[in-house]
This record gives sequence, C-alpha cells and structure tokens, in this order.
Amino acid sequence: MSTATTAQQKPQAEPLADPGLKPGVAEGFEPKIIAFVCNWCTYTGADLAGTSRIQMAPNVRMIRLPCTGRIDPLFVIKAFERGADGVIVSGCHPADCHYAVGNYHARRRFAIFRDLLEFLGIEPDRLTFSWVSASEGKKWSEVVNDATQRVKKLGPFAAYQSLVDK
Amino acid sequence: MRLGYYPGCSLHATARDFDESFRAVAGPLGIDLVEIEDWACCGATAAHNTNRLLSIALPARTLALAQEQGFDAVLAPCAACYNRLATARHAMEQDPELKEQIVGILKRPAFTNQVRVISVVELLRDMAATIKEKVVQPLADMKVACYYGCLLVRPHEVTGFDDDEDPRSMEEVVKATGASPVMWEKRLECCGGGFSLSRTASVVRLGRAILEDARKAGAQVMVLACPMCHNNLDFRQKAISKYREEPVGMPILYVTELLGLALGLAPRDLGLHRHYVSPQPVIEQVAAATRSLAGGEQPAALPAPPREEA
Amino acid sequence: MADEIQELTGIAAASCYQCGKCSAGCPMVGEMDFGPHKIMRLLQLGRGEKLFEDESIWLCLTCETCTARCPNQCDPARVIDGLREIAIRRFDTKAPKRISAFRRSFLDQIRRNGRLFEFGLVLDYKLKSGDLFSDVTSAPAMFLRGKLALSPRRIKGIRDVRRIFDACLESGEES
Amino acid sequence: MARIGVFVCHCGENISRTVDTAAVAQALGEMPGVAHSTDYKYMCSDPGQSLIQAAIAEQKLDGVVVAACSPHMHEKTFRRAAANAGLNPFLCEMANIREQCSWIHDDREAATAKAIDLVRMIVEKVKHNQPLQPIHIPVTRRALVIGGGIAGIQAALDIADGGCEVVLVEKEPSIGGHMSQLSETFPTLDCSQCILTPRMVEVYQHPRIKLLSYSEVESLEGFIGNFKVTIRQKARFVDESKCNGCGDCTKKCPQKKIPSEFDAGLGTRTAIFVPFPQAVPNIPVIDRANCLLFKGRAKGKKKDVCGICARTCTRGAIDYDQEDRLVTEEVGAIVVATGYQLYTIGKIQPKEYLRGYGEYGYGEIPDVIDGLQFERLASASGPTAGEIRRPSDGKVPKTVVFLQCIGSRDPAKGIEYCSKICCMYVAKHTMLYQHKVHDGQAVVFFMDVRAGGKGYDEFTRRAMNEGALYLRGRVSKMYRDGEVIKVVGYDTLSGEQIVLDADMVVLATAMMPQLGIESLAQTLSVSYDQYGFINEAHPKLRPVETNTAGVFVAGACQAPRDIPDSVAMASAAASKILSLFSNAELSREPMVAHVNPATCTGCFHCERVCHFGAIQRKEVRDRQGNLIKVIAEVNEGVCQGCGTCQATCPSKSIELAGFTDAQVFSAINAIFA
Repeated sequence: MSTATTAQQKPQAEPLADPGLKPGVAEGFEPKIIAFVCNWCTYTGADLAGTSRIQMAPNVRMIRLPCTGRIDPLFVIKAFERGADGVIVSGCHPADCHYAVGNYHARRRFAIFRDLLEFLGIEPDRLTFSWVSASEGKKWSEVVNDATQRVKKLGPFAAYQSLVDK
Repeated sequence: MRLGYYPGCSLHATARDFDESFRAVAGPLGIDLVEIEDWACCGATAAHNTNRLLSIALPARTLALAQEQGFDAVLAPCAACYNRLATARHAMEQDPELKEQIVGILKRPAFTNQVRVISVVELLRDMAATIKEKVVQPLADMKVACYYGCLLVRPHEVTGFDDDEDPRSMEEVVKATGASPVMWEKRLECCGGGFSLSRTASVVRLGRAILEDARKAGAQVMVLACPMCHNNLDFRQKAISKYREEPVGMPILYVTELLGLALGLAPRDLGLHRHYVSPQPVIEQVAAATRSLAGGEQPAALPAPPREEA
Repeated sequence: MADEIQELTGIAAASCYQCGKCSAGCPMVGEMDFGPHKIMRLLQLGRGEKLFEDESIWLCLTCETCTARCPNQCDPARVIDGLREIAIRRFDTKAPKRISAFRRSFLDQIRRNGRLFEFGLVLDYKLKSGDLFSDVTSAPAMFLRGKLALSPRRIKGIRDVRRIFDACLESGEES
Repeated sequence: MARIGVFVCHCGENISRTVDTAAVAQALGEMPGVAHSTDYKYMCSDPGQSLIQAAIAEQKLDGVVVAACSPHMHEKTFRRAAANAGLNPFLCEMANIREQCSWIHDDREAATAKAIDLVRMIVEKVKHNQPLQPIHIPVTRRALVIGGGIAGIQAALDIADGGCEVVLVEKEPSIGGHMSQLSETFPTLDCSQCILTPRMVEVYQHPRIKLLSYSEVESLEGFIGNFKVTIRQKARFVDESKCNGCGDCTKKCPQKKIPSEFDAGLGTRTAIFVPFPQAVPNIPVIDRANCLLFKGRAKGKKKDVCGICARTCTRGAIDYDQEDRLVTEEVGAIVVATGYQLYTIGKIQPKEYLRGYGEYGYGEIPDVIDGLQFERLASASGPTAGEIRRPSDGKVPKTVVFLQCIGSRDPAKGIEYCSKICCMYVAKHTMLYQHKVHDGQAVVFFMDVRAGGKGYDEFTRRAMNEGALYLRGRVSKMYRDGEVIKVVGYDTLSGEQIVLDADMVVLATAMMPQLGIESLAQTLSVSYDQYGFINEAHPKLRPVETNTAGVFVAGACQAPRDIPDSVAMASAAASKILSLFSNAELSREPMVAHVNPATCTGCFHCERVCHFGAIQRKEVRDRQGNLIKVIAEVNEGVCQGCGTCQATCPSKSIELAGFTDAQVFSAINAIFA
C-alpha cells in the first residue's frame, strides 16, 4: 500500500570541526597540568579512583599537601611560570576539612587570586578549583578529564612562556 | 501563558465528546484554547513500536510548530499524545545530539525545544481553586473513581506533574467539583490501549478487572483523561459485561465532562449523548441534587440514545 | 544482540539482576512465553535471537509499569521497543497478524494524511488483517453518535511528515 | 651532592602491567643526586625492604624514594625500614605510581612518562627534606564512647576492664540500642534481653565507666591524646541522685496514649516514662512535647495544669525547672558507635536522594510493618506480650508475607548496598511466627538468601524446612483489599506471576546510619560516605580506625553489620585504644610549623588563621633585657600541621616541616626540568 520509500541513507551528523581549538594548534597537543590537592580528601579520592580502576587522562601531575589551606598562590604562579598549561586546586568539601577551617581560607584566598590571574591575562579555563571528598573517585576522574579537555582546547600556555623567555 | 491546543486525531472523531466537553468548560474557566495550526499525529504506540527516531521526530514537528506560532506550552488532553510529546521533549532535552539530528530531519533550524508540554489533568489541578468557585451544581456525595491509565503519570522524569505510584491530581479536580473520589486500586493499571482492535480479548480482560475494582470501591461513575481508555472501558463495556450476571453499568466520563456538569453546562454540550454506557443516572443524580438544592424546576432530560442493535 | 540493543537504546542488559519485579507487574505476562525479565535474561545470555521466533515482544502494551518499578532502572520497556525496531528492520515474521496489521495501517494513515482518519484506519486494518467482521455491527451506533468522521482531512504540511518518515525509516524498511 | 636511592616497585604486575618499571628506574638513575636506582617485584615484601636497607648501608644514601603504591598504604612500612637501617625516617618518601598512575591509565607510554615525572617530583622534594624527630605528647588515658548500643557497651567494657576510664554517651534515656528491642537473636535464637541486660548492668556498675545517658556530643576540640569534648546532658526533669527507679510516677501519669518509640509505635507509653523495664539507668524522663504541664507552660499558662508525678514521688526527685547541662570531658581517644536506623517506605524521606515505595502504599496500608515492629510483636515485653497479632485489629494473622530487600539493593530508591542482616532476621521471623502460630503460613519474597556467617545458612535452611515458603522474586505492588493485603509478586524459579492474600506483611527495610550522623562526623572532623556511614581508614588493613587519628569506629555506623561482627569490631577498637594508652607518651608525626625568629615581624596573621591556637607570642630581648620585638612561636604539641599559617605569612617566616616552599617548588621544577 505505501509508496516505495526512496533509498536514502539515515542522516549521519557529519563530524563537527571542534570550534574551540585555536587554528594552528597541533592536533596531538597534550597539556601538562599540575594539581595541588589536600591529603585527606582529594588525594584519598584519587586513590579510590585508582582502586576502582577508573580510567582518566594522564596529563595531571599531583602534588600532595596537608590541606588546601597550605596551598600558596605562589605555587600556582610558579607552576605556570615553569611551563604548566593548566592548574587544578582541589580539597575537602566545606565543613569536611580535616583541620576544620583550612578549606574556608583556601576558598576565600583563591576567589581573589582567580580575579588577579584573569587580570594578568591567564584564561580562567586554565584554572580549576573543585571539592572532591574521599569517597568521590568518579568525580575526581571527571575533574581531571574536564580540565584536560578545557586546557587542550586553549592550547599551550605560550603567552607566559614568551614573557619569561624574552 | 499562551497554550497551544493539540487535540490529537481521536478528538476529531471517536473522542469528539472529550473535545466538546473540554471546549465547553474552557469558557467558564477562562482558558483560551487556540488550536495549533496544521498539527500532525503524534504517532502514539505504533511509532515507538516501530522506530524510536520516528517516535521523537513526529511530535517534535508539533513542538516546532507550537514554537513558531508563539505558544509557551502545548496542551494535549489525550494521555497518549501528551506522553509522546513530553517524551520527545524530554529526550531531546537530555540528548543534544538527538536534538541536532531531529532539527536536521525537520529542516527547522530555529527549533530550540523550549516549549513545555502540559496535560489537561495538570492544568485543571492547578485551577482547582477557580473550579471550586465556578461550580454551580456541586455533585454532592457522588462517588467517583479517578482512572489515570498507564501513560498519564509515567515515566516520572518525563511527566513529573504528579507521583507515578500514588497520583492525586485528578482526585483534587473531582473534589473541587463537590463530588467525593473513592480510593481504589487499579487507577494506574493498563486498559489494553492500542490492542482494542487487534487483541480485543486482552482489552476485555483488563477492562473487566478495572471496572470491577472501581465498582467494589463503591464508585458510581469513572472519570478519565484518555480516549483509548475511554474507548476500551465505555465502548467495550458491553463485551465486558457479556459473561457477568448483570452488566457492569459504570458510566465512563471524561474528567472535563464531569466538570462540565458541575459547572451547570447542558449534558448535550458536553457530548454526554455520545457514550455507549448511558450517563443518565449521573445526570439525574446531578439534577436531583440541584433540585433539592434550589427546589427549582425539572432540568431538560437527555434524549434517549439510539437503541443498540442485538 | 545484547550489544545491538545497547547501541540502539543505550541500556546494558547486564545491569538487570533478574528480580522479576517487572514481570510481577506486567499486565500481559500471563499471555507471554517470555515475560520482561526473561527477555532481559535472554539478552544477557546472548540468545536474543529466540525472541524473534516468538510473539512475546509484540504482546507488550508499552504501559511502562516495568520501567516505573525496575530497581536497577534497566528500562525494559525501551529494550522491548528496541527489539521490535530490530525485528522490523530485519524481518517482521513472528508478530501476530492482527497486531502487525494494525501497526502498519496506523503508520500508513499518518504517512498518507498526516492525521489518523479512523474510518480509513479500520478499513485498512481489516484488509491487512483479514479480520473483516468484528465490530462491524457497532458501526451504525458509532455513526449515530457522531463518532465516525467519514472524510479524511489531509494536513498542509504532509510533505514534512513524509520526509520525516523517509528520514527515520531506513531504505526498504516497510513502515 | 645528595645521594638518594630510588626503588621502583612492580607490585606483582599491578604497576609493571602498564608502567615500564625498568625504564623508570633507568631514567631516575641518570638524574643528578640519585646515587642508586633499581626496580623490584615486591618492594613492601621482606626482601624488598632489605634491598633498601642494604642500599642505604652500601651506597651511604641520605634519602630514599620508593615508587610504588599510595603513601596511605605503606609510607609507615618504608619509613620503619629506613629507620632500622639508620636513616632518619622522614628522609624516606613514596611516589604514588599505582593508584594514581598504573591503575588509571592504559596507554603504556603516557603512563611510564607520568610515572617518571611523579618519581622525579618526589626525588627533588626529598633533596630538601630535613631529618625530623617525632614529637612526644602526653596522652589522657580516658576514652569517650559515643553510642550505648551493643557495640558501644562492648567497647566501653573492654576499655574499662583494660584499666582506663571511659565516658559513655547515649542519646536515648537508656542504653541498649536496637538490640534491646529484639525478641530473639540469630543464629541461636537466644533471648536478646537475657544476653544484653547483664552487660548493661555491668556498664552501670563499672567503677571506671561514667555513663551519660540522654546526652549528646555538642563539640570537640584538640587532637589525639588531648581531646576536649563538650557533652550536652539533656534535661530529664528527674534528679538522678534522688530517684530510686520505683516507677510510681510512671503509673500515675495521666497521659497514657503516647506511641512508644521503644515499641516502634505499636505500644503506648506515658509522658514520664522509662523506655523498657530493664532500662539502664532505670530513671524516668519527662517527654516535654506530650507532658500536660509543659504543654501548659508552653502556652504561657501561669498556673501549672498538672504535676501529678511530682506529688506522687516520695523522694521529691521530680524537678520541672531542670535545664540542659553542658559537661566537658578530657579524653585521649573516641569510639563512634552510634548504630543504625531503618529505612522507611514513606512518601516523605529524611534524605534528598531517597525515594519511598508508592507501589507498596507509601506505608499507609495498615498491617504492613517493618522488622523492628515484628520484633516488638514477638517480644514477651512487647505490646502484645509476645503474641503475633495484627496492629490494625489484633487478629492473629494466618498468612504473613515477608518482603526482603526493601530499600536495600534498589538504586531506583537511592540505596545500592545490601544490608547484610535481613536474610537472617527474616528467616528468624518466619520461625518465631510459625512457632507461635502453628497453623500460620509464612511466605518470603527473596532475591538471594545471603547467610554467610557461622551456622547462618543452616539457620535459613531450617526456616525453610519448618514450612516457610520461599518465593524468588520481588513484589510489584501491594494494596488493601477489604480485610486482606493483596501482594502481587512473581516467582522467577517457577516462572509464574503470584498474587497472595496476606493478613500481615513484614518489610525487611534497609539499614541506614542514624539521622544526624553527618553533623556528628563533622564535629569529630571524620569523613563519611554518600549514605552517611563513617569512612574507615582502610577497608582491609585498618577497619576500626578512621583517617582522623584518635577516632575509632565500631558497629553499624560504619556499614550494615550484625551483632557478632559489631561486638568483635567494638573489642577491636577497644584494643586499639588500649595499645594507644599503653605508653605514657604518644609519638606524633613531626610535621609541625616552625617560626624563623630573624624574619618574623610579629604581624600575627598566623595566630589569626590557626584553628588550633598553636601560635604563642614570644618576646625577644637584648642582653640588657630591652624588648626588641614580639614574635610568633609554634607550640609543637598543639600544632596539627595543616600549613594554613605558612600560606598566610606575608614574610614567609613560618615553615611547615615536610611541606616547605622549597620542597614544593623543587617538585614543580622537577616536572619541567
């Protein structure tokens, strides 16, 4: 009864060019990201991601510190100066801090520091602040993967490098 | 909020009474029903039995039309259409790739899927207060069984206007009309839906369990909001009553018809004369209630429905 | 088969731990050889092909009771939809004649007029299914109640609808 | 030049499967300052550790880096090994190339490159490590046990028998917890009161246990060995010193119809009440919400409406004006033993991620009860004196349907875990029921009978042999149908839909931690999982400790657990505490801050941010005694090593040992060298 349907392929959505990638950035660019994490929550969460074998991007190098309260903004600047393309700062959820208030100091400190870095011209997407608890292995893998994607889109952090080399 | 009225195919034919009663009550309740231009069928069960993409694309076209015609929400009285439209909207909202694919198929790049989908039960429940004021003939101590069927409140994350295991919105509307809803069990059991023609035996079996449960709970009338369920419980009630000593005799009204009676509208304007199981006992009870209320004269009786063949 | 289902519906049959709650609440389980939980089990065992030599997946009313109450949110309703879609795409052998006839007539109606012309649907269904006589006696009663529109109404955007059909249904796949 | 030894572990093949350990060892060998670099299959094994010790001696190493698992796992092991070889343990660090490298990447090349970076970072850091000596601090040899259930009781008794004082805090008027509500206990069916009450009395009479019932922990300060805890003793309105527990007041109280919490709502109690006859302490409490006198006072009535209990009491023990009292206790260690509560199927849920069971009537269907309510029905001291009767009409049910896994193993309702004990207590319930109602039929809807303990499976088989009908499948819907409850289920073994008429239904609901566990955990700064169960330090190696030194955990507050395991866990926690208290002083990690007097300008930002009050002020005077400046000084005993002061100090005069700026900067440099 129904008219023969014309032979027509199912519409394949053709692969979209990734608009975010800056022209001229080598396709194989693998960003180097430093993560400053607190020992009690995020580091243990990352260990949990390990024991649960949750795969994630290998671009992040993690430095363990007792508390996000200990993370000095100078560390972030040093990381960028030495060639990092992105930085992650992560610690306990508010009220969960092993030292009770360390993460509150960090939250206030990095709120101001983020504006400073923006003012200096560092793209905000290069910086990731997150709360990851000891039982959030999955969430840590998402923080790592998201940060890697975002920084990969922005390409290498050449701006600062040229300043330093001049 | 501008509501785009989506009657659906059955409301123009076998479910005319639903359309007529809804238009009739829309007036007094201040709902301006503007039909969506050139709407098409939502595909109902047949589409998603065949091809998911088709079952999303067909209703998506209606959502696109509604958006182009400036409606904020699509109002679908029929539970099946409402479910399909809501499922399509939800699926595209959850899956951006699917939405891109649909936009490609529809060739309507401006479609952004932000038109909401509302069912008539949700609309009436939200207007329960106004209904209460506008009621002229409160259906005092009329025992009503509210029947949701399986598509009106499920799946929860798609419909979301009521609890998917213990809904109360229809009961609220019925209470607003002065009638008293009965608590019965089979409110969410399926009536057999699209098998009405192709597997009538199952429909009769399921319909019988539903009607007997409502009868056992003391209901005098059943209200619902789905043409397929109405067809399976009203038109098939004769077949259901075949093996029983005496017929079930449960009038099946659309919730808008019961509401119309409470608002004092004439049974004829509500399409009540189109039912197979005569709603006459309900109408008489309403008339008796108003007579004792106002001590007024005899209301116009409903012309007897044509005698059914053997 | 299980991975074909997963690819189509995004649901892994493995997440079902065979608690039987879906079959417990299924209104049609009594008439099916394979209730919803058995369907999931066959997919887990990789023996989904058996479902295409049986009527069960066609007796499903798509009432979503199984999906509403599944503890592992395996969405059996969507899986059975997927099975039907695969069955139609490959070969539509085991669907009961009447159910398949109704489904095909329903879709043909939409493809032809954009809206369902119920009278046409019943006629088309009767021709396809050979179930010529049931409900014929009630046609006059339905007509007297004004429930029987005799002339179909075709929508303006019928080309849109037909393009949707062609775009969604793979070539050669009868709707 | 530094002489650092690098030891790369294969961890069997956990690391070597994705990381080329030989290449890592080889790359590190070429790094300046690395005197010795090798890899070995099992560094944490005895031969592995002796490898380190031999290298320290032969190569005269002044630093060790072990590239293996997480420091949380074996930092102590390798530091002890280094110390035994004469190297200061704090010159030995670990690079985590397992949990944070080999296990989470499958690309061998990237994983190996990352592993090399990680080890280089730690090597550079160790170059800046200083030898440190552990800090010794005094230990208060008193313990605090929070929760007076069987776990708390057992822990308190063990610690007290070990010669140390215990403060036992219990939220309810009496200790005993949920165990006191049980009728009999599996797998031996011995009466729970008979085995519990003697322990409760032992606690009450123990010279070294201070029982604070009807009390809750308010706040906590300090750290391991030196906690100061503030406890709120809620007002009982009965003077404990005067009351002798005669119970006359509870008999005369006019308010008799209050649903009893102890009887899980099935029985009733008076406004002034003792929860159950064997309560310890046997001192009544006035329930302010339901007492006529307090309700009158709340409405501002001048004259007291009632006062019968005060008049009845011959010893004048009733005191309506009693206030909550805050008590401070100094303790050296804490055991969290707050136990569990049962999930309910109602529409309103205590936690946002939970959902109720609409398909089972949201708990509104009469005669659908939970396990604890059935225990009260079966208990001789219960509202029906041990007869199994329906709560709605008191009839003896002829068919009782038991539903397993209600809430548990149901991700759609928000709980994925198995509550472990329900298979056992449901089997027990069927036996109790069939013993008491000979012509009764017990039916159980189950998915898997999980009875893994000693004598457990035999117990469930006995229940089945004694007539309980076990149907495999979940129930889809339940509803009231006249006098009976219709249960619509399925038996997947026979492949049939099954609809039963039940006179009564018992739900085996999930075990959850007590409500409010999150706020207690935050008070003790202990971490908890998404359900609120307390996180143990390590699931296999340190199950009764938490990550917060000095805080231990026992019983069902850590995970669903039955009585035998809870008691064993309580004794384990007690033994950990007794070993902590066994030496007079406690040696603590020397990761504390130090102030450089030369550059400190006395701005005291550090004092402002230090949560532990570890910063003191020190005057610097010249030889003539003239004040030159006032500078900050760190009290080593109090400092917890969080390092917030260092990040705040504008002149970089305060340094946290083990995490100095130099160490962190060198680690950063190592990545990009």
